Amino acid sequence: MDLRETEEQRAVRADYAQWLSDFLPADYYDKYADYRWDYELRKAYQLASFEAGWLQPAWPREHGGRALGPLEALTVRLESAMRAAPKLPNIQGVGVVAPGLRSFGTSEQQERHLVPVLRGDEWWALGMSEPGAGSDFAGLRTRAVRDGDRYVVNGQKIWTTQAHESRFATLYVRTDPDAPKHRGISCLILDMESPGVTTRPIRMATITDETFCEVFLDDVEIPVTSVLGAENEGWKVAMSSLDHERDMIWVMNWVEISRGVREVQKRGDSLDDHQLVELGRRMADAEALRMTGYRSLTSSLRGDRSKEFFILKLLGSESLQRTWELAATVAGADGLADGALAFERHDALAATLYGGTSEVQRNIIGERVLGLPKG
Amino acid sequence: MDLRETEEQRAVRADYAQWLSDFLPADYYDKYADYRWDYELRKAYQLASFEAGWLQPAWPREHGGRALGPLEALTVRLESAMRAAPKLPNIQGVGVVAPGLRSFGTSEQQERHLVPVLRGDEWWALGMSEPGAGSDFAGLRTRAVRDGDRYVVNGQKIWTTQAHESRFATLYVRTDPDAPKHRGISCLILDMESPGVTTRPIRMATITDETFCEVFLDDVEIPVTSVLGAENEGWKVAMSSLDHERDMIWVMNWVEISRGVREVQKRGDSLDDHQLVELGRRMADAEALRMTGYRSLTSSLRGDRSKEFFILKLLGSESLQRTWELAATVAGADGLADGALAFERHDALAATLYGGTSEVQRNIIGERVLGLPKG
Amino acid sequence: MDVGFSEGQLELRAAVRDVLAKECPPALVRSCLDDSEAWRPLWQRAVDLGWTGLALLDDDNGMGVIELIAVLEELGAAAAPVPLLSSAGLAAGALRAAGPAAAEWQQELADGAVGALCVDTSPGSLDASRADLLVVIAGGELSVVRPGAGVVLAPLDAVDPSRPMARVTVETDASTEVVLPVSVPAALAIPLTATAAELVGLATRVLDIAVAHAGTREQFDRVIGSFQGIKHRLADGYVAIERARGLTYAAAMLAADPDADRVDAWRAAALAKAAAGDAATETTRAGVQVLGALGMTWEHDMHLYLRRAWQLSPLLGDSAALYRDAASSLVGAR
Amino acid sequence: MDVGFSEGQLELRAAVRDVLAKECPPALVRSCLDDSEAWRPLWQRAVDLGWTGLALLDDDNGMGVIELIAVLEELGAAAAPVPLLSSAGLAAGALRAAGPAAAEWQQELADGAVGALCVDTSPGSLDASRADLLVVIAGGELSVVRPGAGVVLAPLDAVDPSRPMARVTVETDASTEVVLPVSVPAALAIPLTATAAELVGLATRVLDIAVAHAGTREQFDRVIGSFQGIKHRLADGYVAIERARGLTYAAAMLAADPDADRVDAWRAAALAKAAAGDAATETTRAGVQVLGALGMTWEHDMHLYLRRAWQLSPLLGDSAALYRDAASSLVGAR
Repeated sequence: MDLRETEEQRAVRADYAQWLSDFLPADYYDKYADYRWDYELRKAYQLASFEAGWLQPAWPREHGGRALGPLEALTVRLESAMRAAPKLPNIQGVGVVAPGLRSFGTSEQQERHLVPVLRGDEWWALGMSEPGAGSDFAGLRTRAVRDGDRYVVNGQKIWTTQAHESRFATLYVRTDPDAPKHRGISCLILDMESPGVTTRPIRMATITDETFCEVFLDDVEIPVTSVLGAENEGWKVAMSSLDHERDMIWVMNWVEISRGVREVQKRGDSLDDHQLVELGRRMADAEALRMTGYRSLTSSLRGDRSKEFFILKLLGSESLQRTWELAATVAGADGLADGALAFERHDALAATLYGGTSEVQRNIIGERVLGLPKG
Repeated sequence: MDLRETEEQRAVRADYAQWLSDFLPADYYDKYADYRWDYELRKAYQLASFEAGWLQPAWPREHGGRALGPLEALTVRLESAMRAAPKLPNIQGVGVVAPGLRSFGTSEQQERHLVPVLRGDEWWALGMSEPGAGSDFAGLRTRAVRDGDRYVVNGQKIWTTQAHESRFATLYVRTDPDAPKHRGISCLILDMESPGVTTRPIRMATITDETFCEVFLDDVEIPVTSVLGAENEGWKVAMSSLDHERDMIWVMNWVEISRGVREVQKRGDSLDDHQLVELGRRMADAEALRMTGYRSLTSSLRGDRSKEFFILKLLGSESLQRTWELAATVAGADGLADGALAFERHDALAATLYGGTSEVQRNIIGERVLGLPKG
Repeated sequence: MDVGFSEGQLELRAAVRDVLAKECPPALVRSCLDDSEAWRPLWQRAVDLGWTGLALLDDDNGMGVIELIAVLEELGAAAAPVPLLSSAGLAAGALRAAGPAAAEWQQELADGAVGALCVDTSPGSLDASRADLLVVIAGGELSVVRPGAGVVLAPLDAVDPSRPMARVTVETDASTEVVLPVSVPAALAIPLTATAAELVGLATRVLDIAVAHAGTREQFDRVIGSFQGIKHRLADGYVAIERARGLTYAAAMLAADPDADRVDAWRAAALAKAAAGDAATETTRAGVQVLGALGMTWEHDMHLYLRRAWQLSPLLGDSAALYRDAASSLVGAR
Repeated sequence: MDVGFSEGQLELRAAVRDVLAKECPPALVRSCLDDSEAWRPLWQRAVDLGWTGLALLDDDNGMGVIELIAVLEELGAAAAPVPLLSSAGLAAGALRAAGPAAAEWQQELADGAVGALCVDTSPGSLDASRADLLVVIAGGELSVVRPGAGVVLAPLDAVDPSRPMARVTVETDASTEVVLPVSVPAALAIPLTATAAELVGLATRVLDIAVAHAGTREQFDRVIGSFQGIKHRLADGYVAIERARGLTYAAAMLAADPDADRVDAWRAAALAKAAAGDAATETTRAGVQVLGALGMTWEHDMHLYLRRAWQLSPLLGDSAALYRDAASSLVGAR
């Protein structure tokens, strides 16, 4: 057990840091609050990352990586997070869709889709939630009826992030209505330009770069070659997708917690003991999250099923919420003039919802880790 | 809405305070930690209270009261609590059994039992919990089979406070095994000296004045005249009993919270901001509990069903636990030498269990107050 | 002793509730987020209906502190975008502590002028940008100042523009009408209590919304409110609200009692505001959680309450600060 | 970088676990509550098995900080009533910060002497009444003192007499063997981390007990662990434990890294101990709640863990104080 980096790890991290520093505008950190919303910069960052092999460092060169080991790759991800690298504009494309394509996609699907999504040329949405199926994903009702070499799809998705800006979506549909709920689901690659697809953005309560949409599907035709994974095996694709999402989320949470902690630290002298205690708690959360991420990866590398993985989402999202509550509290009246802070605090409320609510996470921990029976 | 006392209320409270002060030994408050365990004093207090009409102030003279109004009676209870009057040695006798006898008892039962329990001459236990039926009271299995003018009872009770010192118990038994769970229960008055009753005290982890017992019932014969309430209407008696218990508990909780708050206050200067915040929270709890008690009573007096009543147990017991945690924390190493403090802290852990666990209380609030469906 | 509203108070409260149900729908609040004048018609109604008369805080004539909190609970529940809290609760509440010498400004507020309160130890003055008169507490003195030259406002309305706050700086050339000695704790008792009442009303409505959603929304073939994860959190929300409500009533009764110790009254008010801030913060947070993504949308009303809760929670001290101050006043250490 | 135990560490840990399973049943712990000598046979075993060799804190030879915390997790899980934490974790951990000059006392501890640590800023010394040597940190200096004349112990064992604490006063006539300069944060890093490891082990066992009960006890015709009220609380307990465990490992790795900044190492240790105190306090509280009245009895083991958790939580600073100190060291304000 040793946190010290190997020479190689140190070198990789230094390489990345240098590359990032060369890439970023000189005033990036001074004007972070503005650059946060600079889509052109964020797009350019994704493309440059892809080309330099920093986008998915463990993957081969042609897929935006440099074939690093998993620990080295995580180190780069955390370094990127710690340095507040620009947020990928369509983050689920790189973090969720691309790994899904690599795991479940046919060679044709990979050939067609992987590079565009990784470069950011084509955005993707995740078509999971429905009006009646949120936490209860297996309760989805969107129907796909096979008709020769295509499916005809009818139904509705909701809370589909960035659907209106996406070229494709992983669309989860019911292909076998007679099978047990989670056995009759398939994942289809939906071309968002197909006839019958209507997308309506939902206005959010605050500014956001991850607009939710409703997606209506009326007799949408999707070729059977667009099944991702096998027919009726969408549950497996979805579970893998959620795992990738959570693996992405905890690092995002860690960045945001660390940033919130720094916001609080800035007020240094004015913090009273009570606020310092809370600050200490959040510092502990951030470090615990990072360590749990490493421990989870270590377990996986050793071939153990990682129990640690299951707490990352809950610990990260709950802490994120508390961190920005604390930041708002210590800002006091100043905070009421600070739109960026208000956004962070509000945005953090969603963290305990997306990627599986905290209630679902507690069920998962109680059942899968502790072995308690379902309710 | 007016917290000011009427002349009568002030006079009653002053009368009681004077009486209490005359009754107590001169060094009572200096040596409270010792007197806390002085059973002779506590017994004498109960008897004197009965005779002076302060035991159940709203009841008539012959039942240990002085026919005060409900608000005046509550004022006396709180004054007694605030002045840390000696704890009744068999508190459920006065607080739970006696009201039950008055509500459900036949005139013969009242004649026989009321005065002895109020004077403290005969102690009572509440025979509710069973090894398989704790929170799930309606799941009780102790069987009573009618045989002429008596029942023959077999089964077991557990966590029966002070059973080994009690002369009687309210014993809940199943008299109709075919009825829905809560419809086949009766409440019997059990003479603990009956053949077939075996009582085994359970050693508790710390010193306690409310020892739990197991009670084994082997072919115990109980005359049918000992049914309290009607046959198969024990559920109603039990619910009323629980209400009385909770009504007694919140005042006890309030005393203990207030006492814990004073313990913390004593450390005055050494408290840091964080501890002061926690102290403020507990001060707020104590006052909120008192106000909620008054509000609950006010609703009842106005003929409304009191929704406030349902939160008293949860608010009181959870706060009590936190109060003694705080007291232990601020005491630091000193606390590790303080057996009395350790006892209070440990004893407070039971507060969220007896009289209905916090989980049960949250269900009650969710279902009965907020109208959410059962799980 | 009577810990319940009188018939008259209940009638007043019901009347206010009826008016707000008709004339202050969430759509009005929403429109006030980007229209800084949209509050005026409702305010005019409040004046016409005599609600501003509460600024007299006349406990003997049915328009006192108890009536004020009964009415403010309803305004909080509606997230009403009008300055009744700031006029009758904050400004008039502070003025009352200055005694009869301040009566003329209370009368002005009762007649419909908009008042705001600025306290030097707590930046952020509610409705200052809408105010006709500012009650300023600084250095242990209370002064009445007119907005205009010498009064500089810096907006603090990024969270809740529907009822904006501002940081107020009063310069030497400001138009000051009177300076009176005042006990600061005494001057803050009613303002804290009034703020608590709005927050309690707000939290109550938020819980109602969350409970209604939890009682109908189904997942896993069950109404989600039947899951203890949701049910228990809402139950805890209810406890938090009733805890705060009891403290608010206690504080109001002490504030209305001329014989009560002023520090006791302030301490009760501080605990009430702290508890109400906790209740509002926690129920809005729980509300978003129960509503799920719906609670993050513009169309759903939840964000209106969330903004208001976040705006009011730091007012006159956040919960932790108030708990701390109340405790240290009792400990007598600082 | 490798955030996992090595094969050798896992074997050591498993060996310790096996010994404790056989030779340190809860009955032994219970007997130590009223027999102040009952710990000795197990301690002799620990010496014979070489566990006390951990006091050398020799990271290069397989008996270092990482091995120490691996072993202490197991001792915590068994609530073992022996002074390994105080000898190898607290006393030796502090001695190591004094450098090679302190090696001879580390060797004495490695050979089986019982050590205890007394810190002036944190009254309460674990196992002081059993100690052969006392490591005293006061006024920025570390001294080694022998119990006896001039060393006065006041017992602090009302909570957990099975492994007692005492308040130690060292008078001028005490037998002091050496006085060395020491950096206080550096001297406390291993003691804090070691205490955290015992607490994490303890909390883990408590959660196991609670989960086992919740998975078999039925009420309302269901296993109670299927109710979210119970399930979610136990899940939160698991999160609290793993949060603390990760921090403890991080702190251990920093403590073992000779190039790490000493203040960073101390801060990591403080956060680990704070988190571990939280985890132990909360899981024992949850454990009693899940067990119900059974958890309040003498016969059930829960009180053994509860006592230990309450005893260790204030050691070297309670959780709030440690969070506060860690934060303020980073803020640099105080």
